Amino acid sequence: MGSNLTSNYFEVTAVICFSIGFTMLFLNKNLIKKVIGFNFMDSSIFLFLASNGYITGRISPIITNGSVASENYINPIPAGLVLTGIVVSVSVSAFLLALTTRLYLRYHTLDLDEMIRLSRAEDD
Amino acid sequence: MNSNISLLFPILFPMLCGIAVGLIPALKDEKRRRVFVLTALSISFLLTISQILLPEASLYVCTLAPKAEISFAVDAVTRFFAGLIAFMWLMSGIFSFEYMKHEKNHNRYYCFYLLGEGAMLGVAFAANYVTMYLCFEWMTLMTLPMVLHSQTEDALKAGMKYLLYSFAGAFAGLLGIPFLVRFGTTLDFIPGGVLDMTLVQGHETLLLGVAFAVILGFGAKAGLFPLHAWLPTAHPVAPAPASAVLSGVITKAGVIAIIRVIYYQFGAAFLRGTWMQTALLCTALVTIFMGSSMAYREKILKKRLAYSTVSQVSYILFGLFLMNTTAMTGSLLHVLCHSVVKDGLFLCAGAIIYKTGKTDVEELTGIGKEMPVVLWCFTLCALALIGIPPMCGFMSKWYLALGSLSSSIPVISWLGPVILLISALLTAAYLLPITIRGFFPGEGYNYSALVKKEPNAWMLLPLILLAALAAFTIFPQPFLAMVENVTASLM
Amino acid sequence: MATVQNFPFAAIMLYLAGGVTCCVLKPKASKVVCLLLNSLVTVLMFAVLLYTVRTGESYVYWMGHFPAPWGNEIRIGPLEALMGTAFPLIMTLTLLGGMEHIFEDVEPEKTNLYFTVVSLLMVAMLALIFTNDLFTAYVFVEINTIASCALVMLKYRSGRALVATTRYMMMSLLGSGLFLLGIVILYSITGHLLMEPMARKIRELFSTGNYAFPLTVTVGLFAVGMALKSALWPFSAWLPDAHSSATVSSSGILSGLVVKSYIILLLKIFYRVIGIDLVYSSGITNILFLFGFGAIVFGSFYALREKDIKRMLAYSSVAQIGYIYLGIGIGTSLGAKAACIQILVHAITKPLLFCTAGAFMSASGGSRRFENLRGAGRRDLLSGIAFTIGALSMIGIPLFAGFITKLHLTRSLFLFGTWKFWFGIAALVISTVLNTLYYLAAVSVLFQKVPGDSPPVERPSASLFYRCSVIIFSVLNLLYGIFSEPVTQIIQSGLSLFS
Amino acid sequence: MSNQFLILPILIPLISGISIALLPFRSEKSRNLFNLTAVLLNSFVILWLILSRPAGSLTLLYLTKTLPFALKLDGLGIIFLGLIGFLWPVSTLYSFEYMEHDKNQPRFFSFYTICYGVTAGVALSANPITMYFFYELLTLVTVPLVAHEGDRQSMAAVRKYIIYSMGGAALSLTGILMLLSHAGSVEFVYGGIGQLFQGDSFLLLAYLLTFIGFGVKSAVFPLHAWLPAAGVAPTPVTALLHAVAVVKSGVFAAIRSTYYTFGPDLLAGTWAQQSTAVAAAFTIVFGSVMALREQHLKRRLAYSTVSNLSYILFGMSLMTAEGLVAGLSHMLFHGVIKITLFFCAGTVLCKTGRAYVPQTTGLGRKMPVTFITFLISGLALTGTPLLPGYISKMNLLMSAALAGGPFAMAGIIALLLSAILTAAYLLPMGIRAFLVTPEDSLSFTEHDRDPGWQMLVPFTVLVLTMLVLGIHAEPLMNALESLIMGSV
Repeated sequence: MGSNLTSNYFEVTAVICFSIGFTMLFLNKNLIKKVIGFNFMDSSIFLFLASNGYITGRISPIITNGSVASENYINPIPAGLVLTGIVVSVSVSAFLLALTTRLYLRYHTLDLDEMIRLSRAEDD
Repeated sequence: MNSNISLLFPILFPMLCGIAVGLIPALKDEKRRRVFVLTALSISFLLTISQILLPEASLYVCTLAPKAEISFAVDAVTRFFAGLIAFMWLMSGIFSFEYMKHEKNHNRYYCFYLLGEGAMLGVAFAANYVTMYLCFEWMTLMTLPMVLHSQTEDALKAGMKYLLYSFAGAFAGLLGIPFLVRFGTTLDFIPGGVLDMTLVQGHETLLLGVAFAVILGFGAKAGLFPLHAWLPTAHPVAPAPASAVLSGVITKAGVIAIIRVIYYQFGAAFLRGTWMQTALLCTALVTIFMGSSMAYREKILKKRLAYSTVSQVSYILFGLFLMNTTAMTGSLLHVLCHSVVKDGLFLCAGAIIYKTGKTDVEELTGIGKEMPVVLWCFTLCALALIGIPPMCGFMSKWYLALGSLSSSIPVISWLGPVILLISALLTAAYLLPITIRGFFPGEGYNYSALVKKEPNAWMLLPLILLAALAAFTIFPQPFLAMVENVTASLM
Repeated sequence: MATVQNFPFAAIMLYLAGGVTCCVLKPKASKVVCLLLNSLVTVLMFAVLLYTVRTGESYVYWMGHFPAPWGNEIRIGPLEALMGTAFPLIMTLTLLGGMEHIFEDVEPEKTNLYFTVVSLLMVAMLALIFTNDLFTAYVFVEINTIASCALVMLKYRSGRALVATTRYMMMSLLGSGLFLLGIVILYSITGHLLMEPMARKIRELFSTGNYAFPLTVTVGLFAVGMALKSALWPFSAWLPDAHSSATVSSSGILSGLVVKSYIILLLKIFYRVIGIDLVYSSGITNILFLFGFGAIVFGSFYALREKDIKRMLAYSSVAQIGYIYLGIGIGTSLGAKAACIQILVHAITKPLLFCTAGAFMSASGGSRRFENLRGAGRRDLLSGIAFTIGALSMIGIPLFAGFITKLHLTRSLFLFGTWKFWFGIAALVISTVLNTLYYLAAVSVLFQKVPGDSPPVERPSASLFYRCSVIIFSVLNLLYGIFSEPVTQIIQSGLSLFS
Repeated sequence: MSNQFLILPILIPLISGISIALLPFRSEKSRNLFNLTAVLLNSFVILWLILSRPAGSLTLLYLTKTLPFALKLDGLGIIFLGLIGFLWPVSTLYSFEYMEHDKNQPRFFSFYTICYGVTAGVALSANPITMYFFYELLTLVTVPLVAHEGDRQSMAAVRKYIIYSMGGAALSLTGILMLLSHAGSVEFVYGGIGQLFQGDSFLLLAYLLTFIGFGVKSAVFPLHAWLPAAGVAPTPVTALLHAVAVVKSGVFAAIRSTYYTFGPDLLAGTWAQQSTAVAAAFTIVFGSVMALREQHLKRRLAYSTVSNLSYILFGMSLMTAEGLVAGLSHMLFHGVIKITLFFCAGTVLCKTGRAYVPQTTGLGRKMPVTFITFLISGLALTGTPLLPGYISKMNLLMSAALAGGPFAMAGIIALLLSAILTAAYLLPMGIRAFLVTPEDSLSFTEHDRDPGWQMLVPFTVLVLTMLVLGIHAEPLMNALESLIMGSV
């Protein structure tokens, strides 16, 4: 168990960051902190994904001096996936922030529980 | 066994007259009603006597359901009991004309009185278990209004107690039918029993238990120990002629049922010598002793007589449970003696209450001076009940003691006569003081305020007749012959 | 390659085009475009259904010309085709049912955006049903989340809808985060993203026995992720607010379809990626069974205490989702079949109940509380009868759709002796009793004779759209209750071809 | 005679029930007339069907490939149909006068008549699933009848009624499906569906679940609480539904599942039979004891129904043909007797507003016909000879004695105990009513008198049937015998 931890340290850091982001998103009351937590969680996964593609001793997959043999390049697919992942998380964060501003304009608070109480009172 | 329709007449005739008395407005008038009831009672008496004297006859009426036929027949037991029933009904009927003047709604009383007689005769004439059970239940329902007659709160309570106890007894009796259907061949009454021994093989204890329950159930009507509590409360509450009939005759319905169950259904051979017989004998003895001791302590005259009924009927049951001829003769004789005597005693009590309104035994000092004839009849009947030689009680107790001694049951054979003797002494203790205080009031009694309160002829006639009959054993031959043909057919 | 085979891909593309055109058109025109589009896709997918049932096997469709390990592909079998037809059909009917409410609730000039969001939602759901690639599944899961949150949010000037949307968004982001983590771990182990090659790799690993722990973790991640998104009981705090504060048709769509698309994806992952036997041995199904049981008990219990008709229906959705997971959790193919039947039955019944609830609200002054809805059933007789049919089907009276689920679920429960048998029986008894209590209470309130208004006070929502949608829904309910045999056959063959 | 007509006894009441609610009748009288003619027509159709006895089963539709929805008229169905066919018109006539000044009558009478069709459906169903369908529909149709008053008390009663019935229904469905997963053919056939091997504990558990499910409606001990609570409903409802139709359909379903699905030879001697026998025997005594303690008249009769239903269940649990015949005879007789008792209680309640037993002392003088009927039916229920109760009780005792075994003995003792208790809680009241104690006579008002003809006719009809059944029950018993034996 010990040896795995030290050898693939990329994955370990990624999972730790993921859990931090997850708890921030889950437990925080403040909406902005929740959005930050979400972004932190997503970027940690992309770190995990990108580090998967890295093969030591090889160069980035940009053809420089015309050699197309795949042995001397690292695996480009995870990088491609990370791109789509980033697009998705950006659009979601944009949507969340728009919601937060609309709610702030209406309830003048960023605390989710406060908002719930106010909206319930307003409704009955 | 020719089946003739006339068998139904003694049962249906009194019922129809009862309904007529109850419903026809014309009979509201005192005089016309008295004539109608008298004729009804005497005709039913004659009809019953006519049916009894005919040779063996049976009549199938209808089937309620598979295995549940209604049929009547005349056999030795019917001959013995039916006549007694009709005669007793006639006697207290005659007495009641005068007595009812102090009571209200006479028509309702006479209606249920006659209906009760019909049902009672039904029990005597029944030819199978189901018919007997049917008449047994309807007899309870018909006699209930007589107990409820005065409509006071405690009459109501006593009536309900009477109803529930006799229904409990009847339902215990109902328990016999399914087991007899399973283990026996038929539900009809066949002397010697109907049990099919091959079927009974492994189930003796179960069947004995059932028989015990059934006998205790029917014993309820006869005031046998566990279910006797209703008798001392219900009988005194009814008007005197009704309680005379209740005590004297209706308890005998229980006796008929027990005879039928022991000798005509389960069979004496099957029951003799078993643990169940000893158990039954013990209950009978307990009831005898307990009845007399309670009667001795009781202050109200009619309650005292009711307790004495409890103990006297157990004399009869004790004889039946012994299951040998001499004991059987003794118990049947005691049936006759007890009916006659207890009727007489209750009618005397009725006459005393009717004339003087005194119900308590202490109040009866010097009654003999005011009503000498009534108290003389009371004394004669009392002597018969105690068992002084010339009177009928002596002979039946004599046969009972002989039967018990000759039976080979270990303890009971000698314990039985001892208890009979003690109970006879107790009977003397609770009956004779009334006569003594009645005739010899002692010095405190002022003879100047003495006024003759003799009841009129209608009341005196049955009293005198019954008192005379109480000595029937002086010429025992006809009665012994009657008892003889019953015991011959059974043993 | 019959022409029918590329209808599914065409359907997704059509919806995309429809979504784009709707946001430029005026509301009236976008309504027409959206309805036409939906009915067209229903017809196309029905053709695909007939094709797959006739051939009896599921085919793979390459998008772009690259073969398996590189190119992206979708896979369509009888079960996917059945779901593919059912989803647009129910979408059309729900839109028809709630049309007035859409034009009332959403801002006047923004209603065309509503139809854009609806089309995007359909794109995401169809993609989830057909996709054969895990990462594409993730992308469309995210699109699905955004579109469904938009659906909830589009309630004009209602603060409550906004708050509900945020809570809904937060919770489902948690779910998709876990889902993505699961995909990434699987990718790092197997090196593939397409389901078939990944499944082959996993079977080798499973036979050799190494990577056992990471595999169970990924199964757990997928299950919890999807449970979060499909509001299984412990994670269902957001559903009542979201489904009750949205407009009538969107709450119908949300509880009827959106929640089900995630469950179908989960089933596909269990069957196709990880292999159903590994899933059963990993024990995750027992946990799902317990969560399902909890959902049924607590969902029905809360619904019983609810005073507001839409929240009551939302809580009853929580309970019905519990039924689906109970089916999956039983751990036999019979159980999975019962789960799929429940997906369809609930999809038919719940939108009907929401649309009729909307009609009652408009018939009694827009209030949602039961005491103001008294006698609404009398005022609007058609929706009253439709609501009663929906309620009877939910209770599970024979001849109605609900009974078919109960029938198959009870049959699949007969693993005598295991604790699941007793829990299952208890769940059935409790849910029947509680369902009857709160649905009959609702029906009796709706049909109560209110002394005040003998003639129908409010003009009942007499629009043609609403009437025919409610009638078609009720007839569909009764038909499914009586002739459920062919559909069960399709589900059975679909499940066998699933892996 | 083709068996298409089997659907009629279900359709006629259904259509007429709905039309009663919807058609605008000129007056109450014309609606009552329509209702009575519809019910009578349906009874004649039933009579005609019983006489012509169509063979074979009519399959309406296929729920799933192996589960048809079918109707069939066999021996047991005839008995139950005969009972409801005879009693429904009588009670509809009775309810016209009872519901005279009630506000929402159309709703009451429409559901009342629909219920007739659904109960006929229970009797006619040919396989467990169809019977289950009508059984559950019966609960739903009776809910508005029980909740007719609409006050808080009847709402609580309805809630309890729903909880018990629906819970029971779910259990019985599980039992039936467990059975069907094992058995091949689905049709009811006397002696049980074939190829079920003895003592398989899975099937015994299935039987127990169905028994509990149907036990709810037949008010076995732990599941009986809803019946007395449903006493708050108007008397025609409690009389017909909770003394005859609903509870009898529970018992009918239990008999169907014991004798016609699982089969007595599978169950005889197993722990399943023993548990049913114990439950039935205990309820017999429990019901009578509770009835004796209860002072409210209708609740007392409800508890007595609880105990009498277990008479039938006890007969059934003997697993012998005689036991079944005895149970069914009690089902018929109890139906007739109990409905009369409820009618008398209802008349007293509706005419004089007295609901408690102590208040009725001396009332017999003012309402002689009602209280004579009450006394006669009380005697019949206690089992006095010459009245029907005696015959079924005697048969039950005989079949129990023949079956033998410790549980049968316990049953016999329970039956006798309960007979005494029945006497204790019915007869004193009947007799006290005729004895006017002084202080009671002044508490009567002028309108304490006998009801109108619409109530008296049912009384006389029912008393006459009782007397006829009591005196001459032999043809009926033989008919029961032949019907059960599967000659049909």
